[in-house]
Amino acid sequence: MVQNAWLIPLFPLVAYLLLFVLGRRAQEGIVTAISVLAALAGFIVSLLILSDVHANGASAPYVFHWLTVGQNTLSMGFEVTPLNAMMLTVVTFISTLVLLFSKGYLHGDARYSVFYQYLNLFIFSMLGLVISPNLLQVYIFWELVGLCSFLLVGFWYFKPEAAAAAKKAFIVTRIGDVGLFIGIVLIYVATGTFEYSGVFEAFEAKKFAIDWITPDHFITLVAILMFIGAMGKSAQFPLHTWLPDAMEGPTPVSALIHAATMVAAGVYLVARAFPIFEASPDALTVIGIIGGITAIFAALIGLTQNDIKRVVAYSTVSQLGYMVMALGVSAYAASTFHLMTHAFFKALLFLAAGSVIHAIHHNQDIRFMGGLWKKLPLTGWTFLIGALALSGIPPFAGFWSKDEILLGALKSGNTTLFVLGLIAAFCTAFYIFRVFFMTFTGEFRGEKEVYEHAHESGSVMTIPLVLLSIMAIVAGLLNSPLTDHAFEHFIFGGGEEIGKVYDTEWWLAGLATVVALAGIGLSYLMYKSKSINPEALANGPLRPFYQLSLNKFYVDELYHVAIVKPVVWIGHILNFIDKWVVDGIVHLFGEGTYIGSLGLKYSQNGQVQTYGLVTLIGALLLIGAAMYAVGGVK
Amino acid sequence: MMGNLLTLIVFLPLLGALILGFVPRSNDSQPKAVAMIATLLPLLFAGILYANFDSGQTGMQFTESHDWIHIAHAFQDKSLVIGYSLGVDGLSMPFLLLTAVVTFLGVLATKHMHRAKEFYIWYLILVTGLYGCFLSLDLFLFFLFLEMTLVPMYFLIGIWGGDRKGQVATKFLIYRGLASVGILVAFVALAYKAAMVTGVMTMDMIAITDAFAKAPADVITSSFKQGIFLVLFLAILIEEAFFPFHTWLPDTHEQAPTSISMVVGGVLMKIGAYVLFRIGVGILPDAVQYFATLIAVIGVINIVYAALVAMVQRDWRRLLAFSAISHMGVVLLGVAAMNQAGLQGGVFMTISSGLLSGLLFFLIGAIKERTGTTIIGALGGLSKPMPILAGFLLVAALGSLGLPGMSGFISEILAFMGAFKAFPVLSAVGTLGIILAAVYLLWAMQRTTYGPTTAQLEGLPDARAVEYVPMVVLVALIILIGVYPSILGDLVNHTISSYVTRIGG
Amino acid sequence: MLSVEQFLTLGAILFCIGLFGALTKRNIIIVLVSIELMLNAVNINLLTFARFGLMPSINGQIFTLFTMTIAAAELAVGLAVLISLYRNRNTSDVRDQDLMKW
Amino acid sequence: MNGINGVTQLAFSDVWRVMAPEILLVLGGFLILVLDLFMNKESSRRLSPQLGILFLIAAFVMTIRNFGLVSDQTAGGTGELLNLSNMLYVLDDFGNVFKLLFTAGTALVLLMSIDFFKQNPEVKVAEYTYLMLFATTGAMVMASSLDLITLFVGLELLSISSYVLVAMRRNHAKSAEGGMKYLVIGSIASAMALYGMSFLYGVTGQTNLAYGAQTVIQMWLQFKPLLTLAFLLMLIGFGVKVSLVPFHQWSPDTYEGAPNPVTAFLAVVSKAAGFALILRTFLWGFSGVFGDVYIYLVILAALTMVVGNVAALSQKNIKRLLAYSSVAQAGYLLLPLAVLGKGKSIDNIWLALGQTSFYLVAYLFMTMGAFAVLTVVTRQAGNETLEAFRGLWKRAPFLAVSMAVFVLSMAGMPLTAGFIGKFYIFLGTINTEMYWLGGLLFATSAIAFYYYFGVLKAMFLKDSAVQSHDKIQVPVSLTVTIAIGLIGTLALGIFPDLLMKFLNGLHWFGQ
Repeated sequence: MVQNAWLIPLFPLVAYLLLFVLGRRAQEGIVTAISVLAALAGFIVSLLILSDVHANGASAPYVFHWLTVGQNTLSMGFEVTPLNAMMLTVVTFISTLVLLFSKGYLHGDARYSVFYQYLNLFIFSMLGLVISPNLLQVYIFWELVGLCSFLLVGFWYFKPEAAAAAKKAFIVTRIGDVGLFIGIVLIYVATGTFEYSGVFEAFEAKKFAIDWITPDHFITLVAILMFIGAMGKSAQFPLHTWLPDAMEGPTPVSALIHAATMVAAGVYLVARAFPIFEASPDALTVIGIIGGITAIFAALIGLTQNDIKRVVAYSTVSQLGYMVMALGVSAYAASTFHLMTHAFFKALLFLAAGSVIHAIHHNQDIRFMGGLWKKLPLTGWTFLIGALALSGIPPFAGFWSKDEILLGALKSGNTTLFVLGLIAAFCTAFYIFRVFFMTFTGEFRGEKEVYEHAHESGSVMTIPLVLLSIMAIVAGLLNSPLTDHAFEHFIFGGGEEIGKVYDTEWWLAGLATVVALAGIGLSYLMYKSKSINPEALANGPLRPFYQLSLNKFYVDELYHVAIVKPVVWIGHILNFIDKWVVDGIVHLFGEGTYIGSLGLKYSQNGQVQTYGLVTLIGALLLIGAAMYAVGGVK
Repeated sequence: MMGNLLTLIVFLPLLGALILGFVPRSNDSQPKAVAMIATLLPLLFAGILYANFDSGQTGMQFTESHDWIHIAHAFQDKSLVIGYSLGVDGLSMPFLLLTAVVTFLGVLATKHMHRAKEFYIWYLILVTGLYGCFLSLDLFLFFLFLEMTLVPMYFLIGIWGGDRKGQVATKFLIYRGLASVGILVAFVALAYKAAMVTGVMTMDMIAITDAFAKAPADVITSSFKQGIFLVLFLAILIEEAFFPFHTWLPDTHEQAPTSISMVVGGVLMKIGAYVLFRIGVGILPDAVQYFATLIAVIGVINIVYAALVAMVQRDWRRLLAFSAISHMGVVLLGVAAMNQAGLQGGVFMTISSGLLSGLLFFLIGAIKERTGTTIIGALGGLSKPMPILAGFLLVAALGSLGLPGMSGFISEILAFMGAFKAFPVLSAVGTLGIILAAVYLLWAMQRTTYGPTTAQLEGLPDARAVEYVPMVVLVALIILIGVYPSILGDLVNHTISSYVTRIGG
Repeated sequence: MLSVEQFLTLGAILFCIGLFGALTKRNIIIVLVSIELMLNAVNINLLTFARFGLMPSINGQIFTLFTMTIAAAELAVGLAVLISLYRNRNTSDVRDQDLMKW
Repeated sequence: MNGINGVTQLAFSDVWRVMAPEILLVLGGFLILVLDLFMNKESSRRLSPQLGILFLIAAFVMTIRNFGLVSDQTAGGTGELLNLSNMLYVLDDFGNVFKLLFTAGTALVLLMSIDFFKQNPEVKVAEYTYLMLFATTGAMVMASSLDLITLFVGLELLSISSYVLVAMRRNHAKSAEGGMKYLVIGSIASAMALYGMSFLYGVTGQTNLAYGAQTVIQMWLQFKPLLTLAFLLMLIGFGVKVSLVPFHQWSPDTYEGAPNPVTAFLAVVSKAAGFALILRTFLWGFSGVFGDVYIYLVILAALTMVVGNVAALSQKNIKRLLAYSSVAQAGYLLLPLAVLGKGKSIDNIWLALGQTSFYLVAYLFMTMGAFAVLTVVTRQAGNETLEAFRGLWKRAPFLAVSMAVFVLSMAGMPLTAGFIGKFYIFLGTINTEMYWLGGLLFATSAIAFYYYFGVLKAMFLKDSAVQSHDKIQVPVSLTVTIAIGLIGTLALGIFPDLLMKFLNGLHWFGQ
């Protein structure tokens, strides 16, 4: 079965090409059918592969020659490992549902078919990235993923904010990509190959064809460079700014980006290339710290946002922080596990949010929502499940994975990270339920008639919600003590452990749960029972913190002043130099020659005796020089 | 039948020009037809050559050579024999194909204009010059064709150019005239030194290359090589429009008509790079290595400087000119590395930049034709009235900023794979260009096609049927190279490795 | 007995005077005469060398004869040109002859 | 024939063998003179030019025959140079080549003149014609005599005749003024050259260059200053004739004042004669010590190339423009001789002679053609500025294209004779490793693009200023001249071997 893995990315690609050929006027039904079927086929195949891998373990990569460079050859191909088998399944599963959901959400849009083209391309790129057997191919699909996010975020191109967000997404991630670019190029220079296997061996042996740096420093350098790439894609601080803005895109896209495709790529890369990072403790420390900071930082911002999607978006950033932190403390299994569970409940949350937004005519501000539980019960339930999973309340998926991460942080001795994680968990629980309460409970605060017309949308949108919420409930059990950590054993492919694994500490689980419940409780008091007045707090003692959080710690502004403006100014200055100095000198020469020419012209004054005089002077100079030269001046 | 295919390729356009000379001036459609045939046939022949080309071998193929001029006593009592000799090898084949494609599409891209007959006459003469440059195996012949491009360009800009045409045409003329001085000095000096080794005076590239390859150090001193290389390199900097000798390029692109911009950016500009590979790397490899750091530094300066300047341009055509300069900077970086990957990347980048410039200038020309402007600020929301053109513009921009799956990426990564081996730090600085490219290209592209559509841009016509040809062909090639680079790599691989083995790199 | 140097000096002086006259005099006739003077200075040189030179030979004197003839011819043409100038411009001043400049 | 000095008996056959072309021209000249006395005005006007051309052609043929003589002599004969009264006057291929140039050039000039006579009835055709013939004879003498005396006589014969020719148009102020200027500067120059010659004679004790050369070598160390002075004075004197900077200022005015055909004559024949003289004198008289004096030639050549081209940049009067361009050309023409100072072997000399001759031939074709076109265009427009050429492409495509070819050839663009000529000269500079000089040669040409393309711009880019869009009537004589120029320029540009092969086979100095 494994040798047919290439089919999985092929399906969406074929779908994409089909839609492309059909053109933008194609029937909505046909478009959806093609796409969903392709994704579904992919899902089925990946399930088969999953079982195959479960049975027979990983397989050697299948490669074919791509380009010859002198003696070396660059190759493309695919491979299947437990990790990417898992990823394939998750991605295809979520993609299928998102594609289905979009039918309802995008219904009637002029560029409906184009949207599906982009989505298919997006899925194809992500799958291609996942099954790549070498870093070059990873980078190629890595960039394609970025492209698709650019296209989809900027899907409503006529909205300036959308265009800006798309550009921002592409450029910020590209800054990270360049890090990755340098990283893999250096790896090639040092090891002469892009293949994972070859690279890992070289890093094992620490023998590099590079002389300007010691092996250990080289490993750290490369690891950090590659991690910068991951930071860009997985929106780690300080490259996180693009992700919330990416909310400008249609909600299904957000679901896809946040759950399965875009942001998962970063974490996946670090996980896939873990041996490289493992070889450098310093790099791991950096990763851990970055992850921790991101987790808490995003959580703090999430507390005060009013756009329902933005809150969820910041929760994504924070959860990604968790995963990265986990990798930083080499809790490999925990991280990948969280990657999976998070995919489910985050997709769920987004689609639920999308359903809400869809129901009340694309208003996203929770301050103008409320009491929607009566109108959208199903959405309400599913959102609640997602929220509980996110906050890490047992037995929901989030609980198990998050617990593992905290455990890893604690056991690895990074108490600070552990504490950060706990605080973040508290905030998470708080803000997600803040959203829940403000959206579904209390009185509706928008226009009346909107509320009247609000209703649960069709089955295409509800079915995905249901399926996802089921996953959000059960997925966690895969790696619970109850199932004897089946997931771990699977990920390790029966081989020796990657990273570190610890036995579950029940007291820790309890603590985490308590913290989460505390968060929920607080938000209940503030937004349901109103026994604490948020405004009072916001404008009272906590005002500075409130402002800080509300304005996302002014990171965007900082970047604008510190980076964007200066660069543009340099550009202007250089342009000025180019025009007036570089080209100026050229023109100076030209003008100079011409003026000289005029001089010669007007020295021609028509007086024959002047001519004679000039001739004489020339003659005398020549003769004088000559006489001086031959020393004949007797 | 292969016998004199190259001659046909070179001189068919000239023949076309001659025929046009007898077409009545009033007529307007005939000239275009003639020009199309006169550029299409060479394209076909080039295709035939490509089909029969044996990429497995290093040497020249399809060669034809006849003695042309005998100059007595040129070297001691020997006479210099200048040959009319043409040939193709792995290095020149890509350039040949590039020329064939771009020049043909250039004709297609030419809109109805006044004095059409003269336009095509000059255009065809220019095309002959271009083909000659890439196909001639004799340095004299090469120089002759190089000079031959000057006159037509002067008229093409001077008659059909923009508001500053006269000034810019002269600028172009003098700039490149001076560049060719350096080239000629270097060429003849090389020929004489080679003659001292072999005792036979010739300007045949191959002979000179071999002579230098096996020359004892006391006959051809390294200081001589370095001196000559510096002269040549200076000329290349001008030919190739590298900082600080680049100012003719933005002006030219700004003023020249669309099809000429395509040819300049697509082919004419690449002659310098070809010389750098063929003569610089081919004949004076150790000199190149000696100055590697200098070359790399200049390359990086160009990458970053041009990118930063491009960022603040108001006119699409100037922006594209600077982005081309920035891309060619990568070529210098790759060459400086003097290893397989670097050089191959250099060639890739040259070709890819040629194709992309061709495409971009065509698109901008098409937009100008409709909107009447190329000022980025004056455009906006074109996706609505002309989705097809906007889509192609998007593709072109992405290709140009090095998106994988298109020719730009593979060129960049190959060049950097080479460069990082030799100059880690410089290359790291050079990667800034990758980010900046994204910044200015996306900005310009979005500013043009995204956002709300202004009133006067509403309802403009989208791409015409004939316009699909250039766009589709170029995009197809760009993506083909990007997805399956071997199609280009296998051609150049052997020639390049023969160079690399010579320097033991 | 005069020495070679003295003859040569005389020649040189005459030559310079002639040159000076040719470049400064306003009247074309004088200019022509000055030019004659230069040529005759040369004649003195030639004769000196023919008589007192390192290897005296008759060639110098022959040369002188040719020079004189040519000088005469030159002067004749000069006057002819002068006449046609005068016809056209009614002046024989060199400084007025600047119809053609830059 | 023995004895260094004194008069020697000459068999007429010797004279005939050695100087047939010269004799022919002199006879022709006198014949026309005499006929003019007896014929009525009209027929004389009609006949004289034809006769002149006829005699020139005859001389041309005679010269071609002389090539045969030389090769017989070198191959079968005594092997020594064919000469009169030991080396006073020699017959070698160097002279022959130049004689071909002179006769052909003058013939073309007379061809152009036929139209000029029609336009200016006041010109005395017969005078004009035989003066041309005598001038050409003078040029020939300069090309092939080895004695200072004869060289000087030849020089003056040429100069004096040309003074008259310039001032030919009696009631034409500019013409007379040009003549006067040429005469004054020219005479001063002759005086200087003569002064120099006197010193050369003084040191060597003889006027013959062939024998003088040895003495120069012997005396060099002892009388270095004096000989250098002699060299320089002669260089200056000749330099004025070929208008090297800074001795060039007379030429723009004279060129402007002279009638077009005469200007062409000055630009081509007179200049070529000057170079013949320079080569003769310095390659024979100073061949032994050339290594010590060539640097002054280099300086003058560089100066001439730069100033000539730069001065032309701002020139709007087409005739003056061509004058400056011909100044620049003089600079190029001096290079082959100049670089000889660093030449290692005798082969360099042959190379240099080949270069000079080739370039002169190319120069002949393009200049003649250019002046022929110029004549037509300026007359139709009524002024001599660039404006006259505006929109010529529309009015007279043939003229425009031919002019374009000539101008491009002067600018040294490929596929024209001018390009090959420049490249040929360029080879010499690199061969002697004077790279900067070679660079300067082409760099100045690049600057020259500015004004040469200015002409093209006027013809092709601008629209006509002259309202009369009627076809220009081109007289037959001029059409022929233009055609010859066109064919020559292109033929030599595309198949240079036509001339190269011929030059290659020559026995320049009878060796």
